[in-house]
Amino acid sequence: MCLAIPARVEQINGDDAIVNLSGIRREISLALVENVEPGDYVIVHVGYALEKIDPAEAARTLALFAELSAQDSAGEPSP
Amino acid sequence: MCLAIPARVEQINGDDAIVNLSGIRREISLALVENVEPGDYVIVHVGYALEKIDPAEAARTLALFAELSAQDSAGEPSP
Amino acid sequence: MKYVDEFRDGALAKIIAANIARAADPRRQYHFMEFCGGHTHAISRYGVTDLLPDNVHMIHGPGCPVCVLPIGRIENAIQLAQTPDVILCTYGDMLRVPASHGMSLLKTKAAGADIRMVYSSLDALRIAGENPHKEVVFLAIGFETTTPPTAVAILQAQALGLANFSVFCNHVLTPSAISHILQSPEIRTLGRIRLDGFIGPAHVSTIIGSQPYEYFSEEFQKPVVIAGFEPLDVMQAILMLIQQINARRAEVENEFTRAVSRHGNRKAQQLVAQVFELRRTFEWRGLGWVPYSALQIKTTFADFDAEKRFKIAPLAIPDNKACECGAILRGVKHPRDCKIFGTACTPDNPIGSCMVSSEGACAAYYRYGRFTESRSTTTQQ
Amino acid sequence: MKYVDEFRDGALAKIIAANIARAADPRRQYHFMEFCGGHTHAISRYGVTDLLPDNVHMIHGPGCPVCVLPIGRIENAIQLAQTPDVILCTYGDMLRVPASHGMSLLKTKAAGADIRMVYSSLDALRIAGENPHKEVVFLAIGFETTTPPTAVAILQAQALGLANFSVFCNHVLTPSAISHILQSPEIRTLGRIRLDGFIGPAHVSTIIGSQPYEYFSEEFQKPVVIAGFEPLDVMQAILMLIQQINARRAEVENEFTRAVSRHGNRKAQQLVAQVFELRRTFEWRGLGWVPYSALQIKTTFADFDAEKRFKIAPLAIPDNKACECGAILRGVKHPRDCKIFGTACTPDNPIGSCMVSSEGACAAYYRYGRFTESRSTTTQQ
Amino acid sequence: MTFNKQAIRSSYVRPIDFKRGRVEMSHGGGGRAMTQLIETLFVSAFDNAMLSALNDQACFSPPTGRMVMSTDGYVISPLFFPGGDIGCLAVHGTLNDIAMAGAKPLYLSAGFILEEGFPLADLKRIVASMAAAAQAAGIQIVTGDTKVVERGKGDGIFITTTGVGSVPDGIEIAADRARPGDRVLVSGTLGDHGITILSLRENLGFHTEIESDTAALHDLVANMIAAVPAIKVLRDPTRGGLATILNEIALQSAVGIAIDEHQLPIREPVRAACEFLGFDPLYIANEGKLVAICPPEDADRLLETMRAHPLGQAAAIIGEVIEDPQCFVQMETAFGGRRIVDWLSGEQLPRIC
Amino acid sequence: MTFNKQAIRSSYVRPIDFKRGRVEMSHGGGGRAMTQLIETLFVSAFDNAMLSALNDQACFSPPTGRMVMSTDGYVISPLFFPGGDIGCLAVHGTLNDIAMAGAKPLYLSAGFILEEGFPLADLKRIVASMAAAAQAAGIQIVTGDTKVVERGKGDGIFITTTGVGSVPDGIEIAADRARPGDRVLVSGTLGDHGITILSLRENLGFHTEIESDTAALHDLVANMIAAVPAIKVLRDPTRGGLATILNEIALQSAVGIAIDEHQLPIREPVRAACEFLGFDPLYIANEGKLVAICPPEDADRLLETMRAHPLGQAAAIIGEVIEDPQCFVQMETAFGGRRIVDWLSGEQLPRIC
Ligand code: SF4
Ligand code: SF4
Ligand SMILES: [Mg+2]
Ligand SMILES: [Mg+2]
Ligand SMILES: [Mg+2]
Ligand SMILES: [Mg+2]
Ligand SMILES: [Mg+2]
Ligand SMILES: [Mg+2]
Ligand SMILES: [Mg+2]
Ligand SMILES: [Mg+2]
Ligand SMILES: [Mg+2]
Ligand SMILES: [Mg+2]
Repeated sequence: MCLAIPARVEQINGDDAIVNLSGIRREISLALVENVEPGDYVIVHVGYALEKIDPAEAARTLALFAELSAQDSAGEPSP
Repeated sequence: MCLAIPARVEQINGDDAIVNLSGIRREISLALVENVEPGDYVIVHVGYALEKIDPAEAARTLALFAELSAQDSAGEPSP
Repeated sequence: MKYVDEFRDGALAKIIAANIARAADPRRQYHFMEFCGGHTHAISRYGVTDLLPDNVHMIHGPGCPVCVLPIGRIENAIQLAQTPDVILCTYGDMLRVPASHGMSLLKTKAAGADIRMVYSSLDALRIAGENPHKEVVFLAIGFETTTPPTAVAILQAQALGLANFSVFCNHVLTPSAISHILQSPEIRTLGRIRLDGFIGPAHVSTIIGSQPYEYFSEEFQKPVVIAGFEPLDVMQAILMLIQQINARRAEVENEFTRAVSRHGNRKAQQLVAQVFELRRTFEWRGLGWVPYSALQIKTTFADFDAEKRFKIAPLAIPDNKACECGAILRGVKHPRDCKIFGTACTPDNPIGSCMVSSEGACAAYYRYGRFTESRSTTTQQ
Repeated sequence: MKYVDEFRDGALAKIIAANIARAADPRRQYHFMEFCGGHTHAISRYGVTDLLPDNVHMIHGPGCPVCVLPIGRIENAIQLAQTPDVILCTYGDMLRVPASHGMSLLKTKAAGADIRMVYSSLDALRIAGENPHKEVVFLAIGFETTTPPTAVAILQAQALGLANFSVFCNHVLTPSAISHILQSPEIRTLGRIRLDGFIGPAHVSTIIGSQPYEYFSEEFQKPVVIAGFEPLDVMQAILMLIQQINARRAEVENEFTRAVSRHGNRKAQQLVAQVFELRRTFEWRGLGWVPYSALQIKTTFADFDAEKRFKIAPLAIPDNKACECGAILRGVKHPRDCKIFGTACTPDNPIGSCMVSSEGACAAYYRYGRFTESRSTTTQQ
Repeated sequence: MTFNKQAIRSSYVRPIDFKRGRVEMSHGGGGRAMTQLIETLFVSAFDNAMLSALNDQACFSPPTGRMVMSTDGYVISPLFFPGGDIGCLAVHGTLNDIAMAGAKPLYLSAGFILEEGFPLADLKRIVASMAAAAQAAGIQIVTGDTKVVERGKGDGIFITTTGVGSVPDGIEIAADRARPGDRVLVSGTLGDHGITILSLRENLGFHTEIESDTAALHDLVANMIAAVPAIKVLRDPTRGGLATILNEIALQSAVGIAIDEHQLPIREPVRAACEFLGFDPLYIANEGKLVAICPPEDADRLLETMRAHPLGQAAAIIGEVIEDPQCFVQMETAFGGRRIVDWLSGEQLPRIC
Repeated sequence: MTFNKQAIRSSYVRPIDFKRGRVEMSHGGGGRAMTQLIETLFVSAFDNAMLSALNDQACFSPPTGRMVMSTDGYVISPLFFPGGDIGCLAVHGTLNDIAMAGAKPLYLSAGFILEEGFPLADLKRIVASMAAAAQAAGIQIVTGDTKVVERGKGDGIFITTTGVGSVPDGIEIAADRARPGDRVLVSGTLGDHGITILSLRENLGFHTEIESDTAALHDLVANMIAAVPAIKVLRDPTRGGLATILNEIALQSAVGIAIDEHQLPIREPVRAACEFLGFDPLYIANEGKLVAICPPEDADRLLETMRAHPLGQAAAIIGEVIEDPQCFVQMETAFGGRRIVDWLSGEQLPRIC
């Protein structure tokens, strides 16, 4: 549900912006977000930016994926 | 100019009539003519009867066509 | 087809042809103008000239309401058709008539305008009823024959309270055109053109009767024979004209008695008088401005007058310079005198009005004349 | 595709899968509902279940705004589209949704209605501008994600003074639906359905934030993990849910920190609050009437409210009797329990809403479940 | 492995509603809906092994003799008319163009362009009519294609058929083979199809009992060729009517053609409808008639053969080929005159003058 | 007799205005305007003796081997797009269907359905593109047809082409010949054509540098057959994309097919456009790609041959045929899971959820 995809903002003109997703460009509206600048990644849904992507958080999450969990099964901490 | 063709009136309903021309039927208006009755022939132009055909005059004209003229050339009556 | 096929009988044609051959004085030339395209058509379609002696010459007149509509009025119609929310309705004849820059209503339609071909003025009314949100304009053309149906449509629109229907009126009058031709200096004063008599309209005359022609025969001393549109009618009329000329008579005679009376169709005349009035002057393609030669919608029916409703401005657009239609329509020139006949101007891409309708002088000559001439050439070689 | 491809990495998937396998207690069963179709889609498209232990069960929730729109509202939209001079604009998703008698907006379009698919609410505005003589109605659907764009469109229409634009509003609220499911007797009282935790919406949460879920975790003692829609996000969320359950925690955790904050997008929230207000109750296909679960246009924007403008009357149309969507959406039944699954009801000819969207439970099972089962059958033989 | 294609299909596909259903975009989208339409409608109606193979092309052994190929698009309105419909027309028309080379028609392809919203019941009826026409003619529709265009971008249904056939060696029929002295024949009454269609155009508002003459002429042609292998030209006077194809032949053979109006078989109502509209029956379309040109000595035998066939009962010798550097078609009128029968300029439009 | 056809034509016909002119009803009416259009546009562009003969059919010698015949209608919008136009597409598409039987394409027919008002300049451009495509492919367009429909009853131009070709004896290629163990190959990147077209739909409003891949594949096919005569199946993944034709093959051969997402050649922008729209690149149309199935032992040689051809540079072995009574197409995802690649339901519509 709520198909949306992160894309990089290339140009901004008031509430209108051009985003680029791997060579695909489209015009979107920035009416729902604040403080967006060229180079930012925004999540695009039905032609609107919903929110900016936080690069630091993205990196943190990815790092988390790569961690082999220390936790054992059955809710008990491993010895 | 003024393409028109004689057709036989089959049915009359007020100013509307159906005419038949050798098996082709079409609705026409009698708004321009008076005293038309089924069986009469009318001259049809752009969906209107323009005038009734006078059968006696038609016969007279045809008879005239068939007469070998007695008149000579040069405007002088033949001797 | 009763009252049709009898009048196309080849056996009778031979008798009339014999009568004509006998009547025609070999020492003189006979020049007759058939005013109406209907007669032109019959002559071409049945090959009537093949049955006439060489000294009987037929001149095609301006009797095609499509051919005489000036470019300005067609341009008006094209602009009307391009107006948003307008549906322009007209008879099939009008669609191919060339305006300027190679345009026509057909090309305007191809380019996107809503132009509908109708068979009857009542079809235009029906379209107006079916399209209440559109303005339906009926582009009305035609001589006295086609005018009464337009009058009926306007009266019906009034009765129905159809607020979206109007008529762009271009109805013209036959007698004025004939007068105009007879009054042209080439004929009247200079005598450069021989015009010995007229074949008078068939269906126009069912409405106006034979009486209106009496003025010509008296004033200009030219015989007029009103004739039906079947080929035997035309031949008989030619015979009657020859006989009048031989007898030095100049009368109105009526060959088409089966449908034409002296006074015409009074009911139709009344309907026309109710809705229309004379224009002081009107432009005819080829003839120029002809006084009292056309009708306009009376002010009491102004609501249905597209000229008022859409404030149609008169446009004066000259014909193509090369086109000789004007002279041809008056019988002064021949299609072969036109430099672009058969090259730039053909029935597929007509430049002038005489090439549009198959009754037009140039179209008729393109179809039949080329053939006749090629035949005589072949024979001579 | 940055921020996309990294979250689909197969090598990382193996690590998380290993973590899950290690974390999942083989002595118990885990039942998680992914509320959102977006998660359902990711699970199907990337084959995520292949990477999960057998005792981790995913239940597809009602998180597809298309699937939950009741037949009555679709019927309203169909009738609107059939109104003369109305152009109905909507997102592609809506077109195939079945109403009664096998109808849908797509079939209504095929039968002649002017229905336009738009990609954005602004496209509907543009169409209204281009068609001043038509009434343009935007059939608005969607959760909190899609509502702010509708609000922007209404505000712009007001600013532009667009008199021919209105919105048929069907925006619904995610938290109410989750509450409703959790409060259903099968889950709350009878305990017939195991539901151990929720994967919370990704993009909805960018707007509303993570805070609104805190009520559930507290009130119903179920863990919630908000997760992105990429497959690694889903797997990580599953891991986090297992860890919470193992630790007997019931908290709201946020896996999608790169886009979701606790408070969400305040600007978007303000725009929504400016234009919309809560409905007292709204029908969800499958769930029935759910209190305070949808939005309506405020009376200050009544001019743009199609329900008022076209006096749209509520229609109560029951689902097809055989259809088990209601129970399936609440996790009570399985698509294979429906008698007409795969025979009368297929993705090509859906009867119930769960078969329409590729995220619907029945469509997903039709596509992927049949395959999985046939695989296990084949393997067993 | 107990495999059953039919079972897979039927268990997962709901039958198409051919009563009330309409064409949707998905019927041309390349997915299951399209496959279902093709299988349940086209394949089952046209019923032959090549089509059932569901390949994107048909494969067959080449015939003996030379091959001919012809294509025509069918865009008629209305779709159903007395005497036929667009379906049988699309079979007859292309088949006739094949037959006009003196060929035996073998295979047809059919490409459909459907408008979204077109009633499936009409489609089914049209397809059934095509199938019946193909079967009656003894040919197979071996490959096809379906496209769906959005509502407003089509006109219900357009069909383009292409046919291949084979001409026996020794038969040389082409429009450039007419020579002065050759005789010109037609196989029957002129203008029936065109007038039938015109009578159904609401804005012309006339009624007639005439029916379209749509028919497959290859059997008649086979008889004609058997009787007179020296036939030089065959052509079906479709769009543009007799006048147009005589002009085409005259130009291609660099000859003139002289016909006699007395000999032209034209039904009374066709003449009458033309009088109403200001049309000329020589330019009106036919869909089950042919024009043949043969050496003078064969003309009577050819006429006899044609008259003996149900589709040639009203056949007539209508004229002869003459020398004419201008390539005119001329006609001796029934009235006794002579006129040129020229190319049509533009389409025929109903006239008031 | 000093006779000159050309003189007759040119002296009486004004040239067609291919700059500003538009299609009129008369261009399909059967009269002089139609003949002029055919002669000055089609005959001169397609330039071959069969077409110039102006018969209603083309006549040629039958080839050796078996014959194939295929037809397709082209209804694309927009008509002109990066990488091609409806004209070259109409040649390539039908030619490819011929080539997919392993056949050498020989002749094409072309049926045009034109909408009144269509710019003649566009028509000329399209016809030139067809002519160029035909010439590049070494085939002839030997017969054709032109119909004109009223404005509002068409969509500018529809083209239906039908092709015939011949298959050398010994080559047996058909969609029912796939067997478990066979390898599945594609000739290049997927979805380029479909995404190019979608990017031009104003209401989707995205932009890309991608171009349509429209191309004639028969030369590639000839090389492939020369290298691996044992090729079993060839098909071009047009409407419905790779997914659809794999499902068709699976059903017709009564097998399953397993592909590997890692191996699928898909350009980044195609993937990105699909993400925006909620589409799946497996269902997007191609116009210059083919799928081949061959015995496992021939796969590497076939791949090498394909990669050596300009139209096969990005060729890949993407999977294999497996046993499956359910005829599923399944895919090992790049992520590590496995999913079914089902038939398309309806057309793909852009989604918000
Ligand atoms: S040939 Fe054409 S341009 Fe010349 S006079 Fe006649 S109508 Fe006018
Ligand atoms: S299979 Fe269809 S009818 Fe049955 S529950 Fe699912 S959507 Fe409803
Ligand atoms: Mg043909
Ligand atoms: Mg044909
Ligand atoms: Mg033909
Ligand atoms: Mg096809
Ligand atoms: Mg239409
Ligand atoms: Mg094909
Ligand atoms: Mg194809
Ligand atoms: Mg043709
Ligand atoms: Mg159109
Ligand atoms: Mg193919």
